[in-house]
Amino acid sequence: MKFITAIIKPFKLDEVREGLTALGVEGLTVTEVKGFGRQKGHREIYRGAEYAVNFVPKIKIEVAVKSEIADAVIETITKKAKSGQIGDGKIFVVPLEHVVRIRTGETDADAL
Amino acid sequence: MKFITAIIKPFKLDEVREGLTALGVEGLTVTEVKGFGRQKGHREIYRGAEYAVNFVPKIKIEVAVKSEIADAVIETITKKAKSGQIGDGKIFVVPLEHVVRIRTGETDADAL
Amino acid sequence: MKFITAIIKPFKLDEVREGLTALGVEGLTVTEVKGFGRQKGHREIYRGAEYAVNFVPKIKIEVAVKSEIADAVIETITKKAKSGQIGDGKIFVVPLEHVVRIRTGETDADAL
Amino acid sequence: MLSLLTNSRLSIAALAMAGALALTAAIPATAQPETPPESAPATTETPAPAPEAATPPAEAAAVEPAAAPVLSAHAAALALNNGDTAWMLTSTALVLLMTIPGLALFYSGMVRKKNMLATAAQSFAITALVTVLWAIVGYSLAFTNGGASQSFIGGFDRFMLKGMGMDVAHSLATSIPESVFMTFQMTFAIITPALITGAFADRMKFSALLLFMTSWLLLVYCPIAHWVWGGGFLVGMGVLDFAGGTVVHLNAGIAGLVCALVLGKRVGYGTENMAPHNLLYALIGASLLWVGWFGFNAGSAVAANALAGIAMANTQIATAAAALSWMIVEWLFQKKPSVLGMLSGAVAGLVAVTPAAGFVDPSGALWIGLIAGAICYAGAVWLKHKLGYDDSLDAFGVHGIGGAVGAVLTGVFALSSINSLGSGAIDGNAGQIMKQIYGILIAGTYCAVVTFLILMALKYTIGLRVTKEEEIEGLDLTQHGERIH
Amino acid sequence: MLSLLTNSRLSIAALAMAGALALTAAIPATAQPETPPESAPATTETPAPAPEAATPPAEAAAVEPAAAPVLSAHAAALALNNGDTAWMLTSTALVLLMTIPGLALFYSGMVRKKNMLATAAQSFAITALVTVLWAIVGYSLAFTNGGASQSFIGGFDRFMLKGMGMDVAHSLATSIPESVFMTFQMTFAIITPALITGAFADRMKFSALLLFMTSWLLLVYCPIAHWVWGGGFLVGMGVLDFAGGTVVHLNAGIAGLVCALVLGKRVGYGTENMAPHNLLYALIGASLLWVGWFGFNAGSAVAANALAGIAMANTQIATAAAALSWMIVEWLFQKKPSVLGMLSGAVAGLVAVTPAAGFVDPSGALWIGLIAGAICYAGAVWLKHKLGYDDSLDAFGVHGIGGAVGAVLTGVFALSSINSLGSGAIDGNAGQIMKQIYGILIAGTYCAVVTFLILMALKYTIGLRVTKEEEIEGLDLTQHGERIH
Amino acid sequence: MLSLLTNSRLSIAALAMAGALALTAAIPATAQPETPPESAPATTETPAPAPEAATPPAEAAAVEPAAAPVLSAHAAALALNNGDTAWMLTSTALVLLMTIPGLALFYSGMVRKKNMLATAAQSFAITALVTVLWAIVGYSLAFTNGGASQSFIGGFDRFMLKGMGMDVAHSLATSIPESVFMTFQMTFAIITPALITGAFADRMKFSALLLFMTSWLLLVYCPIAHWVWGGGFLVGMGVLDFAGGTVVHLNAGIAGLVCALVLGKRVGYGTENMAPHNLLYALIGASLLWVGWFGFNAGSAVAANALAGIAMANTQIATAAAALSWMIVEWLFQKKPSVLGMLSGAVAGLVAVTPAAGFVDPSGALWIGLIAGAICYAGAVWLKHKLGYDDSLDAFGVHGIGGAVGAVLTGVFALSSINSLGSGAIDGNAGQIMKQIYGILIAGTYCAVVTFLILMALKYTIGLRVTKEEEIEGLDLTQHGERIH
Ligand SMILES: Nc1ncnc2c1ncn2[C@@H]1O[C@H](COP(=O)(O)OP(=O)(O)O)[C@@H](O)[C@H]1O
Ligand SMILES: Nc1ncnc2c1ncn2[C@@H]1O[C@H](COP(=O)(O)OP(=O)(O)O)[C@@H](O)[C@H]1O
Ligand SMILES: Nc1ncnc2c1ncn2[C@@H]1O[C@H](COP(=O)(O)OP(=O)(O)O)[C@@H](O)[C@H]1O
Repeated sequence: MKFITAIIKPFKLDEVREGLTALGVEGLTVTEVKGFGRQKGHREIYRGAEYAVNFVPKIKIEVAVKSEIADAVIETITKKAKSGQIGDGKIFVVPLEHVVRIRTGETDADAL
Repeated sequence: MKFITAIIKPFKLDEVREGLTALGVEGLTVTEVKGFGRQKGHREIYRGAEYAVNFVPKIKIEVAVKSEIADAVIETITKKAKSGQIGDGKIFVVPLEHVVRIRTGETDADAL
Repeated sequence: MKFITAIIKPFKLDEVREGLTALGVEGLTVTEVKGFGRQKGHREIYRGAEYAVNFVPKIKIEVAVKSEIADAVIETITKKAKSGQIGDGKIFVVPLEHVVRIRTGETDADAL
Repeated sequence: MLSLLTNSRLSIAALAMAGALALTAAIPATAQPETPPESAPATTETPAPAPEAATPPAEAAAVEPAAAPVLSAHAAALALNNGDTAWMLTSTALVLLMTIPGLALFYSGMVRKKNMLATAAQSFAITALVTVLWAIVGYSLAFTNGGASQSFIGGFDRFMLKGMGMDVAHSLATSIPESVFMTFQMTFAIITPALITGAFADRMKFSALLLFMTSWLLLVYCPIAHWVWGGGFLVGMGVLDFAGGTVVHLNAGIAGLVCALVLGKRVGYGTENMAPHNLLYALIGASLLWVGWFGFNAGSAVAANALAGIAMANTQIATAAAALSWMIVEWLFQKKPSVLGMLSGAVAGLVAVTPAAGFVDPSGALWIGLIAGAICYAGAVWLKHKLGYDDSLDAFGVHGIGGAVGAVLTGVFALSSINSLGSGAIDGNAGQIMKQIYGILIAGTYCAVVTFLILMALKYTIGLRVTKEEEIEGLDLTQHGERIH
Repeated sequence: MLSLLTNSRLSIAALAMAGALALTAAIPATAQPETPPESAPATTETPAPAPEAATPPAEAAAVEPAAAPVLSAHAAALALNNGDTAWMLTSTALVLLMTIPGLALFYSGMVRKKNMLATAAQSFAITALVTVLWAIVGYSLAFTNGGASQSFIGGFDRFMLKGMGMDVAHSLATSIPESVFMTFQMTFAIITPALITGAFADRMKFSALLLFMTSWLLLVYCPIAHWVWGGGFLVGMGVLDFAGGTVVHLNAGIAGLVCALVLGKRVGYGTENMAPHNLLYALIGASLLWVGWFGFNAGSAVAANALAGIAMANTQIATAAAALSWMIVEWLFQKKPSVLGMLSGAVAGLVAVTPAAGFVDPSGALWIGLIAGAICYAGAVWLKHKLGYDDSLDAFGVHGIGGAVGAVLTGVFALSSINSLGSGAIDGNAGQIMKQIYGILIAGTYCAVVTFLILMALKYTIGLRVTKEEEIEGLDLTQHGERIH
Repeated sequence: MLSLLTNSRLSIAALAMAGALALTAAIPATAQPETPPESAPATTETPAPAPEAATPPAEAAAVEPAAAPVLSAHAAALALNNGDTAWMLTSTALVLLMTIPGLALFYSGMVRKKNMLATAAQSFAITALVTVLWAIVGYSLAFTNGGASQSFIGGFDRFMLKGMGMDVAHSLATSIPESVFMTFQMTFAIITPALITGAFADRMKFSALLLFMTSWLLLVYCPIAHWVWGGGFLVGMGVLDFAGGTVVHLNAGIAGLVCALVLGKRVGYGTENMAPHNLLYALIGASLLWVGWFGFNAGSAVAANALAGIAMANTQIATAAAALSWMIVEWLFQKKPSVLGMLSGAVAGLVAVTPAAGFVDPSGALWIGLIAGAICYAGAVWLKHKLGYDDSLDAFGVHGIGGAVGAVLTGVFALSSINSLGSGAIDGNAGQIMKQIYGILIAGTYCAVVTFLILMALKYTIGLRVTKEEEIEGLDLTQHGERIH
């Protein structure tokens, strides 16, 4: 199994979620995060005090999937989250050893 | 060592934290997240404009533990976070290579 | 490649980010989290109802790096995030299998 | 009575019985019907120094012959004083400001995020609901002459406000148009039920709320307002209540306590974190309550004169004293002076000075504030936890207890040099204290009994409370389909 | 006309043409110049019961001989009535409160977080801008005598407010100083453009906003205010508009619709989640609009008398009825009574009762509220989605439609027993309804045409709309360099 | 002096010395005791056009014989004018609204989230504290006759407000009850110390704040109020200050500067992000300040007459002009017109027009606004960063500088046609400017010196500042045990 973390632009969330649902992914978890990268932030000025805000609002999607569909998942995210503009984000994949569904106690593939 | 991520219902947080403390876990990190899964969201209507909100508020607990107690930790979370209702959440376990405690520079098991 | 997660004190964020940039790290992702650990929380009282808040505001930094610079990154974070006071936080390292840059489709080291 | 009411273990049956008894006792004591409503506190003013006070009656008398044929028993010809009218128009706006957005924010800031909109919406919906009820029949029941039943309730002379012509005044206030008097009184009828919502915050169904408030306004508020202001039996007994300590605050507080007892505790009470989500809203709310209360208390002089002036000064002083008093007591007991404490103290002071504002002098007001701040602290922080009822936002702790304290202290500090209509213990009239207590008992008992009956009727028909799931999800989403993002 | 205007598919050219025609038609109908502005509703009061109404003119007459030489044609000697002045000073403060922070919050609470500051700032900036424009030339154009062009526009007698001395009054209101009259009217001139901003929320450039509002105030608001209040041709036609239903609300609503059509929809409209970020702000805003509207409507009596009193009572009753009406209709159709619905209903009621407040009795007000709540619900929830224009915060749906409904219903419910200057269909004068519709058509057409021309001029010069990227990033950051954290 | 004060590198010793010298110099210049407080600006009105102005004194005289024996030297028999009283009751509510919730929100919106409650609570606590102090002794010190020391300070005739009977007025305002005058002045005494809190936001201990404000009110505010309004020596010198530009704003601004210098910078100043957390609160606050200021300035006519009217008009115009002026200057220099800039400009305009409101005509007000907006922009944005003190929320930059600018410009634009008591440079009396500067110097110096001494006394006893850890954790939690969730 794989634990896939994707950082994407906030307004792409719905598209990505729909793409993944279409693939058969039944669950995912979303976090509001702030990203630092090539995409520039903005400046705010308050009575002459200037603040450079280097961080840009991003959405982090975490989704655990069976290894078989990991590639399809990555591809779908890549396709759906792409705007072609700087700041589109990244996908990170780590190996996932074990999964439990709390309600039923099911584990691993059954729990996804 | 294992890095355990659990998605649970918000009102179960205190119970889970107490259960883990009882097990000897000395630290954990909590994030407010939004979950998408079997549990349905809700609809909001504003002057006729209807919005389906598919995401449900969840809490993510991240806790790094020695491999020895990983199973106990998973079991405790499962027990404490269970309400038996849809949406109770999942536990994900990934291998953890290395840990550092910033204050002291201690590493790995010493740092937990 | 390594996926490094660091929990630090909020006011150390800028220093850490600058340190990492100096090392050549080009991107990272930041989340506001709440930590539970040795550092104590606070109490709030509202008309006699007392609430012990055990969680302390923390910042989580996630950064994916090439294995070569992982140690330097860990060292830099340790140095920059240290205040010497309880609650300075932890660094967790997990193996990273795969990375994709959404905008370009580049993968792994190219994507970092 | 008060201590009885606060005892959550008191059986409801006993409560109802006590109420019934007190009521029966009260009836003979009030068998003087047809008393004209001349001595209602709202009209009182030291006659000497106010030159305009002399003129209007004269003019009124002069005008009356022509207008008399069409006037209802409660009405009089309008002897317009533009200054008084200006102040009463303003006061009406100020009292409305107390409920929306004042009270709406005060309460909304104290609940959890998931209930903030719904809590504020309760005050807003009550404003709309009571306005319509008041225009249709509420004003008529409270403020017109009920003929044979005048001691207990008014009549239907102003059903749909008919007959409220452009040249008519209420006989309680002949220098302002009756339309202004009616609307001013309407704002009091609005805030009273809205105050109750603090007691059952986070758990009543919105539909039940609307029905409860409709019944409560007509069956509890209108009669009690009539007894005290409309020429009913409490006026004749010499109870002093300048701006509505009993009609508004004690009444709302007792009703709140009964609601808290009948509805039961919030899910998770005592175990879950129910910390106020955003006390800054509560601070805005308390501030607007404070400012708006100038309309409430100084407006109750129904004139722009020295009585209004002293009522405003007293309001300001008692409020400030109570805020400091609560703050200091809390600082001593809890080690920190909380912001919510200052706000609560201020509101406690406002409540307690309400019956006294036009009867005491500034040092009386100072004492009333200092005492009320400390006692209401005990009510909201100690008594509630001691007895274990869940009066969520302390409607009883602040308005019930504060109202009772204020009523009693009015009996202590009233001075005839301020207002010829009332003198209290420090003025040599110790008997006034008993009259005040008697007023509390009668109004409180009646309110408790009827409130209880209304709640029971609703509980066993449409139900009062949301389901546990709805309560956990929050009233914003479940009752209104909206939320704060 | 109204239905034409709401049709987004109507070609703009047709619209302009219709407007031009209606205008041409209107001109001959108003060829009675030099009509003294005696019958403007704002001054109307039942003369008999107000004793002070008799005195001032007498005094005024006595003083006039000396002061007369320097008085402009629109002015009169001041016959100060302190009570009236007190109320008008207060009313001015109340109407200012409606715009800042009232409207600012009402609108700000309904947009997405990224536009909240910018939305509130539009009301604030308009307040500053219009104040200065009004002092320089706006007041003069609207309220002085234009001589030969008096039917259409005032003159320059009060350019920079010169001549507005300490002993001068406007002839529409001789019991208050002209400075008070001018400032009171200024607050109306402020809120009208601010209302329009709801229609194009989230997408206009701040610089374009300032230029648009400057032009609109001088080219649309000032003339129409002059026609209705300043002695222009609509006064002579017998159109009843107590406090500005046509001048303020219909006018702002139509302008809003034109803006929504010209600017086009928000990026993501219909696909993205545009849920209001924090309706608690909207609730504060709606509450302050309600409270402040007492100054707007009761202040339009320009005196503290029975007319002000009935206007206040009517305002309160219609507003409450409309809030309940919208709530009930929504409950039926959408299964839940939303908080935003109650607020919207209340505002719809306030709008609809504005032209009627000093002409109808409380049961008329009740009907107006009930009808307006339901119709505006249809306007904001059904019509808009049906026709597909993006009137973001329903400036047209609530103010345009509510203003039209109120104008027509004033023609239905006006009673000469309330105000000798007007009687409607239920009073046996069915013809009044047509006059009201005529007023709507003329003002609405003129407004639509000129608003359209101004927008076109700006669109092809400096541009009206922010770029798509700016719109996505939000107006707070892109227009003002700030945001809510 | 002003420039000296703004120089943070000026040694404190020099400052103290300069103050002492100026004071010594001032004493001989004021050796005319027993001057009756007849010429205080607050009472000024053009006598001719106000018919009621003539009557009251007559009545007063007629009543006085009977009442005279018990009247204190500062008092007079009440010659009640209901209209004036209505307006002053309203004005009092409006000025209270300025502090709570106005100023509380204005400041709270500009700090970081962790200090929002504590910042708002400072205004709230000061309201309570000053109310009690004012009732006990503050009013008496400022507004009664001090006998031999009358030039410098009042006496104890109204200790605990005793003797403030129902038929008594202050001789400065005989048409309203003394209770109203006292409470109106109380609201000024409340807002002045509250303004200072902007200078040391985020770092003073709550306990130190209470002690500092107690001392400051009695040792700085009461004397200066007495000099300007209570019949003290500055009245006799012909300094024009209509509504308290010097007593309130300059005074608070200078005190704020001294506080900022003595307390030092916030931890992290210049390196950490200290962006305002929620400027929407600041916008609500600034809006309420604007609305409430009508009570402050027009209320300072202490009557509902043409003077009040022109003061209101001028207030509105200057405020708007200053908002635009700041906005434009910022747009030029920073490329964007910030919302905080508009708000700040508006407040700067309000401050600057305060001394001028009842002395200038609308074009004077326009100029005052335009100039004040630009200069205060320089003060808050440029001077502060240039000199390096941390006046967190620009109490000095806006109130100190704006107060000084307004005082000087009053000397430029005052017209005797507006108010017979004052004429400025454009009226041919260039000498007035020097008088105004003299007033600034004396009040500013006294304020600076005594504020410094109070701070030093507290610093070396209980300490002024929270610990660094507490500052980092935030005042909400550390001072009050609460927070916004
Ligand atoms: N090495 C990294 N580790 C963690 N997050 C990263 C890393 N690099 C980029 N990100 C995340 O991806 C987002 C987009 O990256 P950015 O460099 O701005 O543009 P792009 O994805 O188009 O190259 C960043 O805002 C950050 O949240
Ligand atoms: N494959 C997944 N990857 C990441 N998070 C998941 C996944 N499946 C479920 N979740 C998280 O678990 C939560 C609960 O899942 P849900 O399907 O609603 O109920 P249950 O846990 O009872 O099966 C979701 O809201 C989501 O946050
Ligand atoms: N085992 C753990 N797993 C996950 N997060 C942890 C763990 N231990 C500590 N943390 C995080 O590190 C933070 C700091 O830990 P704490 O014990 O307070 O101080 P220190 O880092 O100085 O030992 C905690 O608030 C928590 O967020």
